[in-house]
Amino acid sequence: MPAEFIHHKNRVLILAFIFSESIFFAFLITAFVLYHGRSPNGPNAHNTLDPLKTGMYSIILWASSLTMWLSEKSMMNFRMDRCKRWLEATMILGGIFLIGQGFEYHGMFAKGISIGTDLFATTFFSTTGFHGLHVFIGLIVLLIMRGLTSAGFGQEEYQREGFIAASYYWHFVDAIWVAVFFILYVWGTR
Amino acid sequence: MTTRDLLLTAWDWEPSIVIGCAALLALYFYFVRPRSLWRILCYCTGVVVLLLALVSPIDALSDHYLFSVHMIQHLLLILVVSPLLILGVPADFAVRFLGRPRIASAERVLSNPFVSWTAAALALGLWHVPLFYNFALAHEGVHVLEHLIFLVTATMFWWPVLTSVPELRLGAGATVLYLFLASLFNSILGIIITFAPLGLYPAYVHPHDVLGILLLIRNQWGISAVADQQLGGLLMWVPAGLIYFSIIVGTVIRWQSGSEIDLTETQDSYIARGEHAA
Amino acid sequence: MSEVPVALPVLRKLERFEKEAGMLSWLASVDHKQIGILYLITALIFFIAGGVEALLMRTQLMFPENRFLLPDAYNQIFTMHGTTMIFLVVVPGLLGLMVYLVPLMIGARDMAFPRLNALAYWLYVIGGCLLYFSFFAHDAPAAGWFAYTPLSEKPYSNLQGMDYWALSLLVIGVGTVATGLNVIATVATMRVKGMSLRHLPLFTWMSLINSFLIVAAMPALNAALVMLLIDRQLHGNFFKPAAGGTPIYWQHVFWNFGHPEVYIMVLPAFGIISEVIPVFSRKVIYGYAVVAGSTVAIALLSFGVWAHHMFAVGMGHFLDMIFAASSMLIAVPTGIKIFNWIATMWGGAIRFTTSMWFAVAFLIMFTIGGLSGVMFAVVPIDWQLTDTYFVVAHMHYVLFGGTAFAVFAGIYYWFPKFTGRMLSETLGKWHFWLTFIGLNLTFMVQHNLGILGMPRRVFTYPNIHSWNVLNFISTMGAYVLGISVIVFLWNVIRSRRHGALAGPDPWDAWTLEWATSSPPPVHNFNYVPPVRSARPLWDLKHPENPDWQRGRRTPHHAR
Amino acid sequence: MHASSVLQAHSRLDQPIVHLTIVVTAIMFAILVLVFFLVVYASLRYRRRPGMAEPYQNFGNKKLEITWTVLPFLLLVSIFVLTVITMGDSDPPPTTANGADPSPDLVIIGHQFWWEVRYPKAGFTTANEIHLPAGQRLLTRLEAADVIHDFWVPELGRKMDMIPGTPNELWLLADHPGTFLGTCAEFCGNEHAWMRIRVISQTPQDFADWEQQQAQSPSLPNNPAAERGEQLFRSMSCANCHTIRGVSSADVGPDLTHLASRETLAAGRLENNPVNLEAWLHDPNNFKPQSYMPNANLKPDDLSAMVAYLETLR
Repeated sequence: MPAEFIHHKNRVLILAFIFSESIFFAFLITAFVLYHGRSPNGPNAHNTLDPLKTGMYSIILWASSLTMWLSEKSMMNFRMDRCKRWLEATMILGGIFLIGQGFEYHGMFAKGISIGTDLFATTFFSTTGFHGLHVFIGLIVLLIMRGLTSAGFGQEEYQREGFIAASYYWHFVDAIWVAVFFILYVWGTR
Repeated sequence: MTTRDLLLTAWDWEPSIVIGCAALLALYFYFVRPRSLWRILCYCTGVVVLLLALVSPIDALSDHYLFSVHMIQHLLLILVVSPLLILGVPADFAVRFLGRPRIASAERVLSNPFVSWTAAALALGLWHVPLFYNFALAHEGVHVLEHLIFLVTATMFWWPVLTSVPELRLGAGATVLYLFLASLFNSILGIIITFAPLGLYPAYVHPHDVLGILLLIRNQWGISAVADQQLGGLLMWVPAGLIYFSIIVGTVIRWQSGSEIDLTETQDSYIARGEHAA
Repeated sequence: MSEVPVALPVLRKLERFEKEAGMLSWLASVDHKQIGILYLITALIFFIAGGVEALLMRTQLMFPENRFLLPDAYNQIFTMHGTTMIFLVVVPGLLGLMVYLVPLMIGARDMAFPRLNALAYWLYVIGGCLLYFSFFAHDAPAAGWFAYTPLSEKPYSNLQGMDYWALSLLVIGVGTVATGLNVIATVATMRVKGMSLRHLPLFTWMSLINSFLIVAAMPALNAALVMLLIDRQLHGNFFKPAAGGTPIYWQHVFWNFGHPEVYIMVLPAFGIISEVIPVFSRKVIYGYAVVAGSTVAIALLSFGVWAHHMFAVGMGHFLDMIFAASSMLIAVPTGIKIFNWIATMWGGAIRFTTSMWFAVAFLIMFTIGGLSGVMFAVVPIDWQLTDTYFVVAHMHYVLFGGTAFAVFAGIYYWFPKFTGRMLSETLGKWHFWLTFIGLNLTFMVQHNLGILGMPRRVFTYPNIHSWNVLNFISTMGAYVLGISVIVFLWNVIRSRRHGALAGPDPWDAWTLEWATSSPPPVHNFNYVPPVRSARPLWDLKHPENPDWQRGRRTPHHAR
Repeated sequence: MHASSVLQAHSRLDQPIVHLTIVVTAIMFAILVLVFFLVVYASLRYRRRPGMAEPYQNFGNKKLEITWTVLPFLLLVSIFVLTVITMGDSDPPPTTANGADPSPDLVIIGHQFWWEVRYPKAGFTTANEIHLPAGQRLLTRLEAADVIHDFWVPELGRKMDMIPGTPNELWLLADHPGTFLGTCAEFCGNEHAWMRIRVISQTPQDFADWEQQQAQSPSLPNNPAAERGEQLFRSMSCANCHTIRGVSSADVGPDLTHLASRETLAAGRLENNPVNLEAWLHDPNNFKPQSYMPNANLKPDDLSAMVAYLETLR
């Protein structure tokens, strides 16, 4: 175990957790891939998903990884004001993504597509729904971080470690979306 | 044609390959001047396997008939030839060769674990995308390029694990992680191919029967097109996985049985420091 | 010696709180020792529940065409028995030992995340209650512990039992992952000075590997459960053939969890055996590196063998062969361990305490289970014997003859550490022999039942003479096992108050948990001895021949 | 009833499995004896005796470790080779001489908790009882109507799951005439225990006769009681679930067209005779509790009329 791991129990925990969560998502995505093409008549990826529109929201989500990174950097340099601003930006971007997903769902519900409609709908709503749930949890974590920074959090090393762990989680949420987006929206609609 | 005829006649002594292999040997003995029998054995076996993979019936079968044999060919290049060649390079030569600053800095970049892992994974992943794979099958030049890329990226990949220079080798924990992730990637790719519907690689579904052995393969060997693709995926998934697996376990055992007392790698717990407890 | 800062007001306060609050302190505890004990006690309670279920089943099967239980009751009981034993007894019991012992063995004050530790325990309690609440909701789950779809889907399991089952396992699964993460973080970052990863006691090493297995395997279960719940509650289509879904996908996902789970249930047991056998043989573990490395081999391979549960599914010969090969392969590292344990006993000075009796019996019982496991890797044999009583016999030799024996060995070994008092050796010997005889009576004959064509999971069976005799013997064995558990409980309850005082190190052992008082103080250690090898206390007791000098005197340690 | 042992083979396809089982069991037993001997010997020989000092601390031996890694490995490799050979011998792929997939001779469909048996080439359906011409292998297609079942006749060969939506195929063969008992081997619900099947292997001549007889429609009821029974069958809910060719058509319960010609009732639950049939109809729950066969609450004279009718279905 390299020496730099010593103080990093938060980081070890969150990395192992991310590993665990990736496997969870892998099985949901596998279900989508396995059942792809088995809903020829009902709604399916071809006739339902809009990779362009969702692609825009995706870029917004991925951009939030950048702002999160900037926020983390600022904290490491003890620039707490910047840290807070970038954190807020991250939350706004994440929020926009969730709203985008909400619109997408709403559009599908309006067309009468819900999770039980067919295999595509089941796998689509499960995968993106669980991802959305993770984004939502991530937002709550960031909100807590934002509250803590206002209370002077971030001066001690172990506090910064906690912040780093939160940012790892956020990057993970974005990274999973890379897989989800390219498999469901790009490969699925090709 | 019977299996026997096939094994005896389907050798394609492509001059460029024979010359290339001979050059590999000549360069080795002229420049490297190995002294350890073990290293010579490794290196020569590596070259022989390389030659066999590229001129023997393996090549004929993989060019025209069987995806699974083509997979064997690639796995030989990636998992056998490259590691053996690296094992054949003695430390003193490596140190001399890397003595030049430019080469040393190139080595630092190429064998950076992130770079080498990514390169190997990309090479393996991209060449199995049907678009590229089928293109390579149809164009001989691209096919040669494919094999060269496999050799180069595999050498990059195995260098930090197997090099004879201890300072350039990854630590035990890093090696385990490095190989575990590689085998994971490998397995996922293999699983996808195994369970994918038939027709990822159409050239193997209806092969051009250039040697007149298609009936032999389909009926006597009993390998249908479906079985061929499954088998190819399985080969990538399991035997390849087992090679990574053996090296991982070997690494762990070797590291665990290291008896030297290395106080630099042990750490203070917070009890000794006493800071968190307060 | 590294000295613990003595004036630690927080710890003092904690200690006072524990004294004053009495029983209440257990409810709010974040101390790994209390949580470990809670795990063990809760697992014991569920063990009794699962045992009663087993006795009900065996009573129903005592005679052919018996009318003691109706089919739905029987099916609920065997489903609850399997689910209880796996998710509420074995895994949490082992987790209890892990969270109690791992911090002590690495010289730490507590787990890396004490509150997460408590959360995980309480999730387990909630999950367990949720599962058992299904009885009161009129309908316990009845689709077997692996709940194959579509039997576990709405039209075929119409009432809420399956929903309780899925929800409770989801809750327990989340808790188990949390503990797995916690153990990883603890071992990675909380080791005392000198305790490098190469010096970990083997129980801790195997707990670490086990935690990686947990972290990687449980999400597969969680994913499967989530998909099942979506199908059942939200009219999803994952496993519905009518909508194009594939019921086999459930099996793939479930066994992706289920087979590593088998090793999750057995690796810590290996760890216990690797502690108990050396101490009572008075010898260092034979081939430490190989025992540790083969654990990694098992962990890695365990993710490549899942479909050997599915040879009867008709996956095609290629896939069958591949999984046969990997399943056979996993026998190699397991066999290596058995040989190393025997080699550890070889040339030793063996003390036959109850703990050692269980450990030695483990070697043989587990070998029986392991070898019948290899038979299931031989595909054609599996085609005949899978889903028969032969499987039931096999897995009970692994889980009862293997894991439970190891846990009993561990409890007789560490009970003095947990409570400060020794378990009675006399009652212990009774307990051991009753368990040993009961186990073999119950399950040995089930091998024969399987060979004679009796399928598993039948609530009754036709009147066939050989089946009648063997089933009767098996039921008698189960009653013997029931009595053995009563003896064990009596031993625990009695010794807790009246057992002989243990002192800090009753077995003259070598790992760090014996370097502190029994039971350990809230802060675990007043002094942590220097750690320079895997047996710090041996080094302390044998300054003339410490382990850490081994490499220096004989350059090639192999002799 | 007798037990159907896994170690008995009455089929050329099962013979290799039996041999393999015996060989592998012998090997495993030998290893068990070795381990047992080593453990017991070590326990007896190396007990601590009073006054003993700490024994010599042996940390391991590389050569021994390699030995007990490589030897089991080689043993397993040979077992693996035997496995692969036996797989091919006992479960040949369903192909014809020219490599094409042939159409099945026999379709077995698992239902909760009975078996539908179709002979597509002869064009009739029966239930819970399979007839085979001895020495001739039939390509059998396995399907499921509701949940996963598993077709297993231990003396004839491998078991194979019956999966809704994913049919499986296997060769069914009995070397000589005889009756072979089987069962559903995958837990399928309440009455899983009583989902039993029997395979009746006959000489080719007997089989041909049986096939011809099964392909015919049953003769019309020939006495007043039976006629009344048929009326009852039509008017009560029986016809909603059961097929009797020419009378009703449904596949919730077993096809009853030639019920009286079968050996058992209710998927192997009872021997087929008028007394048992009456008892079964009187209270199905008494024999297969919680199966889907309802109690029709027949009055005594209706019951005997129904039995009289069903007994004419030969």
